[in-house]
Amino acid sequence: MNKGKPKLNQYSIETQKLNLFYGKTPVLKEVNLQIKRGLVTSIIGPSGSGKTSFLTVLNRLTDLIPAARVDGSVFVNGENLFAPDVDTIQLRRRVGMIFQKPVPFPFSIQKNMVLPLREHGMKDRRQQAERVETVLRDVGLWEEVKDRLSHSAGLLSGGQQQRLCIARALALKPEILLMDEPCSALDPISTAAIESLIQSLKGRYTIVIVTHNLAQARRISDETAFFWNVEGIGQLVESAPTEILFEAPADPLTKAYVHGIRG
Amino acid sequence: MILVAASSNLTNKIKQGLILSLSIYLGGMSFAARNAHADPSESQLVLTGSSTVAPLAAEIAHHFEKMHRQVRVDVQTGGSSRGIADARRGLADIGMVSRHLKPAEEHLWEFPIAYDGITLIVHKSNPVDGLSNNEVREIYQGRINNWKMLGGRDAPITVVNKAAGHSTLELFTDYFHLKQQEIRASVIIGDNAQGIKTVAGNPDAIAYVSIGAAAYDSGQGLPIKLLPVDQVSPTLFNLQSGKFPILRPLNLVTLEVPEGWVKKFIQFARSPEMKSIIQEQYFVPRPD
Amino acid sequence: MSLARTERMLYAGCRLASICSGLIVLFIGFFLFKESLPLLLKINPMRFLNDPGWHPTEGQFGLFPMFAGSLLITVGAMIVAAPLGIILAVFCRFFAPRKIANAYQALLSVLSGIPSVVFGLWGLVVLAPIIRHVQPPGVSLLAGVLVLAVMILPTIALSANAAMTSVPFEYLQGAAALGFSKWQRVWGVAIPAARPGIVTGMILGAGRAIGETMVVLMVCGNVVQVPDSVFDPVRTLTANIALEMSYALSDHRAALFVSGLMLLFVVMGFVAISESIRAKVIEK
Amino acid sequence: MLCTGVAVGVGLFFFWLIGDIFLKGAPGITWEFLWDEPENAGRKGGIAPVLVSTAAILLVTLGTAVPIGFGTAVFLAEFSQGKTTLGRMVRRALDVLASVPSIIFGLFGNAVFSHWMGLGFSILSGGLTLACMVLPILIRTIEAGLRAVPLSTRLSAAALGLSRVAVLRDLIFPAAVPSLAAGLLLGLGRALSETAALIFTSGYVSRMPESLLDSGRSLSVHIYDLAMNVPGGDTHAYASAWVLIVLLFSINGLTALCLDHWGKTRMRGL
Repeated sequence: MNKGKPKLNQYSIETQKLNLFYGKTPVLKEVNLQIKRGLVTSIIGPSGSGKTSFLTVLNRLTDLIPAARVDGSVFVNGENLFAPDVDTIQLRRRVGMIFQKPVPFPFSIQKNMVLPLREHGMKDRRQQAERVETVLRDVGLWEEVKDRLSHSAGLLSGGQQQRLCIARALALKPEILLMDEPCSALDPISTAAIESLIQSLKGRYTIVIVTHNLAQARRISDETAFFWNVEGIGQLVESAPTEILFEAPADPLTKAYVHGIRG
Repeated sequence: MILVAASSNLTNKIKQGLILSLSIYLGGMSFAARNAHADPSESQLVLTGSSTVAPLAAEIAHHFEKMHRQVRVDVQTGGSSRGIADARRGLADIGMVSRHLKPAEEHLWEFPIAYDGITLIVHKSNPVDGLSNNEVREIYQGRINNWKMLGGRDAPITVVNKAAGHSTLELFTDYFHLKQQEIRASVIIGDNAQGIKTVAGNPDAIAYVSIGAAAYDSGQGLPIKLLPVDQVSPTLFNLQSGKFPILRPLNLVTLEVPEGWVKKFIQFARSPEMKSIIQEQYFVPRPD
Repeated sequence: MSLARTERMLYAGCRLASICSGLIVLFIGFFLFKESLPLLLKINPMRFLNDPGWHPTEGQFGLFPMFAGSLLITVGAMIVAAPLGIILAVFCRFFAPRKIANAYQALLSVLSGIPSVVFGLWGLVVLAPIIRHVQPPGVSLLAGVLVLAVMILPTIALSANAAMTSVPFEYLQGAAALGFSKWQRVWGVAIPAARPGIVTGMILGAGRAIGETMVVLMVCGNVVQVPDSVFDPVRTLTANIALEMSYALSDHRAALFVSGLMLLFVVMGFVAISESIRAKVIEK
Repeated sequence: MLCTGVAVGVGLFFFWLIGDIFLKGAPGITWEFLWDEPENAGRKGGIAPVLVSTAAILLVTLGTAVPIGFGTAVFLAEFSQGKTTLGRMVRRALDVLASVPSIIFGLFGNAVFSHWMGLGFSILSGGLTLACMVLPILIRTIEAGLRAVPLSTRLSAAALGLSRVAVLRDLIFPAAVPSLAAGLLLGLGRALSETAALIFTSGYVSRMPESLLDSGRSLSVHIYDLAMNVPGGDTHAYASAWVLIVLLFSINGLTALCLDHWGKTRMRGL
């Protein structure tokens, strides 16, 4: 992985003819998508159009699903994701992921934050504490939790838990952050907090966010990709800068969807 | 047969592997470490076999251990056949056998330590005081099945028989000319003690057991009664004089010529000092 | 890279452990067979059923009376325990106030934890003398059936209760809406709906009964015979092994392993039946 | 009415049974009984060597079964997820093993450990035999505990780039500790109640064992021997049964506590 700095191009992630199967069932077909560095890209589309599956390919969480099989190619920062010498652990450090439901580990806030750091080789306690404080400030959680870092993370509210999960991922200094409907389990106030957090992260990270909420996609993203379910198989219909996709989509299907006619 | 040979070859290999890994595992166990003296067989004697000999052997072992603190003697019952088998296979250092060796067993070394008789026992409250040999036969064949037929109470007879493999059973059937197949029993027992316990707990039961065991327990106050056989009472005197009809030796057997502790133990068991202990157990010491 | 090695070692260790635990059952089968083989090769296997008696030292290997004993005891225990178990479950589920039902279930689970040797002790010291007053010798098929029934009753009652608890409430509500009385709701709706669970519990109990050794060894008298009445003593396959194993030699020993194999087959049969029931339920 | 009648009848019967053992056993329980060696075939004296042998047998049992059982449970729950052929076969084999009667384990132990390996009638033979017997229940309980860690936790741990070893060590094992304890206690209870498998593997010498290769009489075998083979042994048989049952009840209570605690921590975690 460290054989010289890879050449940075405009795209953070690039997929070519990406197909995904669960056993024999195809889930994604021929997805060609380019995701630009430092921008927020949202992925929209109806249920079953393979949005979440697409995200899990990008950090190879598909490896954990025994029957999943990928073909086609995916490049992250120009490197082939499925090359034989890829260290998935390093990969996942660089490509963070946030899930629909916040998943704090069943121990203290402190340990939630520190465990991944320690695993990635940061053993020094002072360094750890610094990093934890920085990212907790980034997600706006520091003031709320600084006095109770040793409390169980399970006691936080849903919104706080989700921000903790984001902080946990940010602590590893990822380059890319994948978010799978991060607000769908949250109340409007928490949602607003997360949205402004995403806005503040823009530029520093490449963010890919799956959302059901078209208004949200419009509010926060620079680029939008639209997936559709064709006979049970997810396909990319089109991708474009958000404004264009919503105002002047190329595909009639997109137009119908964003105007709420179908789906 | 080829299959069998091949499998035994394979099993030997598995066996070696298992034993190896097991011994490594054992090495790690602190409990075993406690016992890390050079050669355990030097200081442990295992006696298995006849349930008749076992109490006596245990008592002798007790005294033997007092004299030789470094030796531990374990006594386990299981019948004379097991005594023979374990001695043969080396599972026991000494087998206990309460009968003469059979022709097929004569490669073993036999050391009688005492003599014992077999008699019939009934509950103390049973009015019947004696049975002819024929009556015993018919009771065990199921032809006499009520004590009334023998002048006792009107109650069905609970016939207690020994499980196959016990020499007491063989001697009993030989003496009364019974075939094992024709015995109609109500309860099958293993040890002598179990027979005594069954009779003590059941006023209508009859069993045949070692005189030593029965007399000992009767002396302890258990409600059992020893019946004469062929009108000869099971007294020590009758046993010693050889008058009592069902007599047998109590043997210690070994596979090899006894050496070391085994030899010392057998000599000790046969020494004159053990006579009183043998008599305490209601067995008959060897004539001098 | 060292992390990957740790993972590989962990994987290899766990794999090895599971191969070990998987092999045990094969080992058991193999060894039972291996120890039986000398005798199986020597005599016609049908003789285990046809020989007139069990005199292994005299070359007679009739296991049939023991086989019958095992089956009779199991069937008898089921006849006593199954209705009682179902009734107890119905009581706990439908008739008892909640607190009493909970206490009763606690009592049942306490009983299911009592070791069989203690049941045997009780049967030998308390029950057998009572039976002897009715009809000697006391240690008998009946004693075995009763003690075993007590022993498996908690298993049956608890699993029947669990099965009835999982009957959807809507069924009972629906039946009530149709004007069914409580009895009709219980016997007509709840029990049929819970039948697979009840039957599985019964098979579990039967498996436990046929495999039980200590109780039958202690209270059944151990006479090798097909009994004429419930007051006759019997010997089961399990008791036969326990009684004679410690001193059995050569052919005799092999014959005991044959009876072990026989027992294993019977129990496997039970497992297969309960599996097929479970499979059917899942299919539905 | 029928139901209530039967329930009351059966309940009374059960109380009679339990009461019989407790009332007849309790008077025999003294410090001397627990401290002394048995005398006169167990009619007099105590059960100290029996307790020591029992403990030693259980130690061997758990010492053997826990590593193998834990490894198997981890394999089944974490590495195979029941989807590999090996995983399926092992699970199947364990289901069968769980239904094998204990006397068969006795035969097996006698043939393999006592004779084939030449361990004779010893605590080691008995303990290893029981280890085979308690494996299924141990594995099932531990596996259930491991599986109770939700997929979402595993996925998000993986997404943070935690290695499998780290996930197991930091997330899954801690969460499975109560179930491990519960499995251990269940296995302990099963092993403690077992008699038939021990009679001809660990034998019944009632003396203080000095090594694992000595024969040792377990508490349950002691009860059996006193009840069956010792005229006048009933009093001490009852007292020993009392001890055994009290031990088992304590173990069951602890198991319930473990599972209860487990339930609570799970809930708190989410």
